[in-house]
Amino acid sequence: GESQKETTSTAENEKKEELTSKDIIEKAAKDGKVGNWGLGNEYEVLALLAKYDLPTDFLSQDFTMDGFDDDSITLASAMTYNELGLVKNDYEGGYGYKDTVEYIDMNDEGVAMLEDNIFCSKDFAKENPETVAAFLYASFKGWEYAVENPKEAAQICYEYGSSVSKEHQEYMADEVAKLVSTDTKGEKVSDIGNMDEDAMKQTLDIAKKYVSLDDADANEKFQNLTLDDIRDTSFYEKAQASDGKFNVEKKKVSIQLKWLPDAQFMGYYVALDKGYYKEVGFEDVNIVSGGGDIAETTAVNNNTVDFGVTWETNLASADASGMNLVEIAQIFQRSGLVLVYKPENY
Amino acid sequence: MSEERNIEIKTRQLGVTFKDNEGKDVAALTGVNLEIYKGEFITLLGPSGCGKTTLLRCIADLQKPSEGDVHIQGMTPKEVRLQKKFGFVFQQPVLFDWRTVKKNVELPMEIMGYSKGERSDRAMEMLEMVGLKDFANHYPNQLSGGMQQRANIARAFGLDPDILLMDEPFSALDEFTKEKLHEDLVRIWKATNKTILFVTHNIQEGVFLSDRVCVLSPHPGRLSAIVDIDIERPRPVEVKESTHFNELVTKVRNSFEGGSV
Amino acid sequence: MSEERNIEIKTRQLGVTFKDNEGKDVAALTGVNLEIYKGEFITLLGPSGCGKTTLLRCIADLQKPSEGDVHIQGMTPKEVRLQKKFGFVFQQPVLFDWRTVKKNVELPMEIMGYSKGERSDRAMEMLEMVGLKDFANHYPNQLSGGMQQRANIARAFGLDPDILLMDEPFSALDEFTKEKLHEDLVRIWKATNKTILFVTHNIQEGVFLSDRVCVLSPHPGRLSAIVDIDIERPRPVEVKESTHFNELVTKVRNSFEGGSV
Amino acid sequence: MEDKVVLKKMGRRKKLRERIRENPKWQKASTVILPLIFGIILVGLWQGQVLHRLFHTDTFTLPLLDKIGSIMADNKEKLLENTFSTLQVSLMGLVIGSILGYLMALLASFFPKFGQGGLAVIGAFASIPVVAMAPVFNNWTKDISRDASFRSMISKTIVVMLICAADMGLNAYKGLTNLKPYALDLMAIYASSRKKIFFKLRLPNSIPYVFSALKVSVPASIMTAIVSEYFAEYITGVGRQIRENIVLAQYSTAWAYIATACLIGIFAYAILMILQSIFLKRYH
Amino acid sequence: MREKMLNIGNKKWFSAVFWILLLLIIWEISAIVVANTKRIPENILPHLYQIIMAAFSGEKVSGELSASQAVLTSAGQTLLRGFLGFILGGVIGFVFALLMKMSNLLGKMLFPYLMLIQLIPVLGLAPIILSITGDINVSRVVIAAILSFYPVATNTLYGFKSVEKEKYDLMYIYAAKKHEIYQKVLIPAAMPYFFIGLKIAAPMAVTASILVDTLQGDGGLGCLLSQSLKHAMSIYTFWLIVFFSAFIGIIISKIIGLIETAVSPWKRRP
Ligand SMILES: Nc1ncnc2c1ncn2[C@@H]1O[C@H](COP(=O)(O)OP(=O)(O)OP(=O)(O)O)[C@@H](O)[C@H]1O
Ligand SMILES: Nc1ncnc2c1ncn2[C@@H]1O[C@H](COP(=O)(O)OP(=O)(O)OP(=O)(O)O)[C@@H](O)[C@H]1O
Ligand SMILES: [Mg+2]
Ligand SMILES: [Mg+2]
Repeated sequence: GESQKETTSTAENEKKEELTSKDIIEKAAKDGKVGNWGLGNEYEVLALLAKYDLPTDFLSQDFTMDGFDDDSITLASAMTYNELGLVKNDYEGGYGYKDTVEYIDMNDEGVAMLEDNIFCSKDFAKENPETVAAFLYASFKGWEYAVENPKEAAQICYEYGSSVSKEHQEYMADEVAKLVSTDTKGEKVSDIGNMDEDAMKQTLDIAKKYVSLDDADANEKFQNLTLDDIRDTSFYEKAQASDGKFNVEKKKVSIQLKWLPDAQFMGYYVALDKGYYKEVGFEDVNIVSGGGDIAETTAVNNNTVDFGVTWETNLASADASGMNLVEIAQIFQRSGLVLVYKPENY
Repeated sequence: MSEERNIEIKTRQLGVTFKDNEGKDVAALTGVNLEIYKGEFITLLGPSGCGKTTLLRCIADLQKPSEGDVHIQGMTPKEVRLQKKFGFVFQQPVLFDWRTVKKNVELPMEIMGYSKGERSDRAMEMLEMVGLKDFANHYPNQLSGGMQQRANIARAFGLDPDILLMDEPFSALDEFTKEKLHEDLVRIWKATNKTILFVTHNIQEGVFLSDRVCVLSPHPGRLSAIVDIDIERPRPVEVKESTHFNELVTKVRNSFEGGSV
Repeated sequence: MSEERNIEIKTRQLGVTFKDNEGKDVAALTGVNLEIYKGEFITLLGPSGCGKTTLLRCIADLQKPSEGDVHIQGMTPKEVRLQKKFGFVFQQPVLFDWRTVKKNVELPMEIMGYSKGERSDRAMEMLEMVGLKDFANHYPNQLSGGMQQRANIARAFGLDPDILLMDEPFSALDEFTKEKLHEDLVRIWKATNKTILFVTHNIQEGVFLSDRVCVLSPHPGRLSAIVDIDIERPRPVEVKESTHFNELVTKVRNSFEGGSV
Repeated sequence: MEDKVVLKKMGRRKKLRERIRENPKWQKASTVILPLIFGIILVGLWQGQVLHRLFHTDTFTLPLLDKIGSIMADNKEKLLENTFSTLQVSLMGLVIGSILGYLMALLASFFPKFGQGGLAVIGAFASIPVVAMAPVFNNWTKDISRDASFRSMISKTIVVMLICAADMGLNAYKGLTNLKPYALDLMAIYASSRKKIFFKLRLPNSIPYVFSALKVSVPASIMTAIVSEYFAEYITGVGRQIRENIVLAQYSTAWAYIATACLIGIFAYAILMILQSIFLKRYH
Repeated sequence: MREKMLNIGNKKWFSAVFWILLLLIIWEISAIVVANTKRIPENILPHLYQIIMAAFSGEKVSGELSASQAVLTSAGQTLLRGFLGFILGGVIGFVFALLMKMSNLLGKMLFPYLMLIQLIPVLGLAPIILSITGDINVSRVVIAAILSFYPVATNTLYGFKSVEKEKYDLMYIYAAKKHEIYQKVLIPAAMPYFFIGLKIAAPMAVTASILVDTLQGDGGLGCLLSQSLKHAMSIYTFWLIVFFSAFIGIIISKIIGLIETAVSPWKRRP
């Protein structure tokens, strides 16, 4: 089959240039070979399929990119800072496709949704305003440093019990830095953590369209959510305006990540490593790794941890079902999701 | 034997009915009226399946009578059982696989709260009596059929119950062992003034050992005759060749009605 | 009996050694040389634990001898077993709980491939013989001890094996049933010219039934005497009261060496 | 005097109680009634939020029953669809796995030491965590079919199968070999073939053990099906729904699916119990 | 000839060697097939020597650890939790069986629910357990225990129920107290069944402890497993974990077998 594939791909080589993302998506959808992990990651893909009037079905990708590798999925979801790297690079664990693969970027397609943020419970924010602001201040500082020195940040993550190989860590750090410092339109942003009105609105709108909750009450509440229900910009502003002096109410705090420890969360590790948290008055900041069955929203809601990293959609649906959580900063300014494909398949 | 002796066990119109597979009632025992004196050695004889085991089980509170009742020392079987006054030798040896022969014999003594040393001494004594001293540390599945039954007997003798119920204890044993155990049994019985209810198929054995022989008949199981055995004690083995002994044996045999079930 | 009769079973220096818990050897049987003629009724007598069951098991290929060997019709026990020539009545009734009495009796016939009708007829016939006709549809745990043993006997009789090995089949039975089954056994034996090896503790029984009585002695188990029973057949029950019968019984008894194990 | 009357009364009352207790009809009915009573108490404690106080939890993580019920009622079709897919996987895995385990046990009973090795191998497979097996089988079954839903089902079934095989293997082996003393001797005397020994002795002897194995495998098969759904290629099944909803913090909906899983379990268990009462009628 | 085969078949060493060889052969044949048809065979089925090489390679895959080191370090955490959970589950299972045996009423009431607890997925259970215990590691042990107690409970209960009537009769005659009946008859009689339960529960406990690693992502085989599956490190780490956990399962069941023969001398037939 290998050689046959090659001949077709060379024959269609010239035609390939003219292929638009619409063609690719249409073909993949028709073959039933669009992949995503589901579990709250799928809305951008659904929005994209809907944008081209295609049926919103997709295959479930497992942890690996094996499905993409063996062509059981021809248009596969990938995070720029993770799976895309694995597909392209040939270090340990990578598939080594280099630049022979191409991808469709959600930001370009106008269906981007915002990912990693920082949130806490409304009660916690109300009772510990200084703590929240101080935490943001130090975390932003950490992120700032990480964005400027991704290599060093990767090294720091690697040392903090990361289970990701060094090369991949470095790749991740580079890509994450881009997400933190570029917005959905590809423009540089200067303020880390900024909660951009438009981008957040777009995220919520897409979510409302594609998230369908089985719980009728929750669903209704979800549809009626406004941005102001799920975010509070005051702490961000306070942190931005601060001189770095805080009077923290709680000296020991913890933050639960959305996934296992790696450069996706380098800002916090850098802040911890460089002592930024200590500088603002914390005795101890515990970074709890996530990626587990206890979702970060649950952990924050039942007070096991103080802060959490999650995505806007998750936060909104959690609030809709009765949790009282609030976003206090938006770290990733653009969507990290792309749909990767091998051009020879089209 | 004086008539003023205390009645130890008394059954009144005792009846037991089982259900068979189709749910029909099968009478295993009906209308049994039996008075057993304190210190008496009494034998139950009867064809296979006539209800001997069932009668023993009723007395020992292992089986609830369907009709009538049992009184023992003026108490119910249950009360007597709870006072640990029964000893029982089952028809089939019930030995625990995971205990050695000696440990099996010690079991009831453990429950009665004998001290460790006493237990061990007594168990060895009993095993010596039944000729199993050398097999004390074997497990039951390493014994022959007769040896298992002897271990079973040793266990019952290890205790000193008021009432000893023995269900065909010696039928798997050879003549010599049997004769020796007859002697031991009678000796122990005399020394401790136990009341003994003994089941056997062997008329000679029953006559030789007992004060009275009760004959049960089948269809349904009931008490059909009681024969007094008026042979003086102590009874040497030679008594078995006496005319009176043989007359009694014949008398018992004749009181059987029909064959087996 | 004529000396030219064929030898059916022959053991040569047969010995069996078991290991006890401490791994020491225990000789259950040593140097047994025995010749059994075709069509003979032979009884094994001996104190409990002397190796009777073990000897039967060696002949039936259920136990590998540690020494010596067994020849049957010029074949090994295994070959004979595979030709389905054995019948065996075990000392303990081995009945399958999940089968009714009748189904238990039918089991070997099922294995031998009898037709359904034949199986059922024969099973009922055998159950009638042992007096269990009314209990055909009961399950084993609904039977008394003696009734279980009778079911066990019925099962062995249901087949028609060349060699019938019976390990204390009648010890749990009452006199009447026993006498009836003695009669049946002898009748069947005569009619079919089986070779029968019969284990019992009852000297009278052994003498009454057999052509020869083999006495085993313990420590270690060995053949200590063989007594020819030269009583004419057919033997009516009254023969038990004859002087010659009693002489033979005494002769056998005297050939015992010492008591039980 | 009065004491005696009281005693008599007590005696009678006790007799009545005992009579009820010994009544076979009550014996049968009680196996249904008693759990039901417990269930009603549980429902009361749950709905009355006593459980929540006991477990220091809130109605958010452990939603109230009426809420769960109303979600189930609202999503009947979706629920049924997912239930069917989970049931299919667990049932197929259970049946194939149990047969496989039984055959393995059979082999082990024929060649004891030899076959026990085989049992150990199956046991080893069962010790590989479902989380690890699921993706591997996903990969292995990729070539089976072009239809993702089909191959995904196969791979889930294989996982369930292995788990059930181990359980059945161990129990059945015990049932096939734990025979009455002399039972094998009896069969040897009749020179019965291995086949006959199996059908007449070992098989009937093993039936109670088979049921004791099933009592473990039935819930295990459902649980395994649910876990393997987390990793499956094709998104369907109760387990997958639970996970999706937990991620979205929709605990009420997740519990609706958990309740469904429990209902499947109860249903399967009830069937098992009925089968058991039919098959074990003869075993006293 | 057949006789001989049977004899060889019953030799202990042969059985072990046979099965191991058979597995190896099947594995290698499949590995060759995979190697010739797939682009990245190690994701599907690597050669055994590759896995062995990965086990001994010193190359750092995670932090400062080589693959084997990473597996062993994580395994330490996981197995400790698994072990605690297993012990806890075994004890709870045994106690439940005992309770259900002691009280018929309780037994009938509870038994169906014990099975139901098994069915509540960890996902639903975890947050509740966490809110009860307040500590993620304690929760992990508790959940591992919950997932492994049921086989022990059912099998032990079955063992209690398998005690023959005659044995009860005997104890009844001695008017043995309830605790004596349990101590001297029921518990020893149920031991073989208890051990079956343990043997079935052991792999479940391993599985469960790996599963509960992922409640939160701080270390343990489960986390390493999902990381290596995600190709965040050498895929051989994944294969090492698969082999390691199977190995642990076998070892545990062997150990349980040894304990069983040690505590039941009457079964040791020469
Ligand atoms: N499996 C075994 N392990 C160890 N020793 C055994 C085993 N089976 C039998 N023996 C020993 O072998 C000897 C003979 O046993 P066997 O069963 O042949 O006696 P028997 O003559 O049939 O006795 P009985 O009349 O009591 O049935 C006994 O001492 C017994 O302890
Ligand atoms: N559990 C039971 N279910 C039904 N019938 C039973 C049960 N137990 C005993 N029987 C019946 O009760 C009758 C008497 O049995 P029992 O055991 O008392 O006889 P036995 O006199 O001891 O006989 P044996 O001398 O053979 O031991 C028998 O007919 C038997 O079938
Ligand atoms: Mg009886
Ligand atoms: Mg014997």
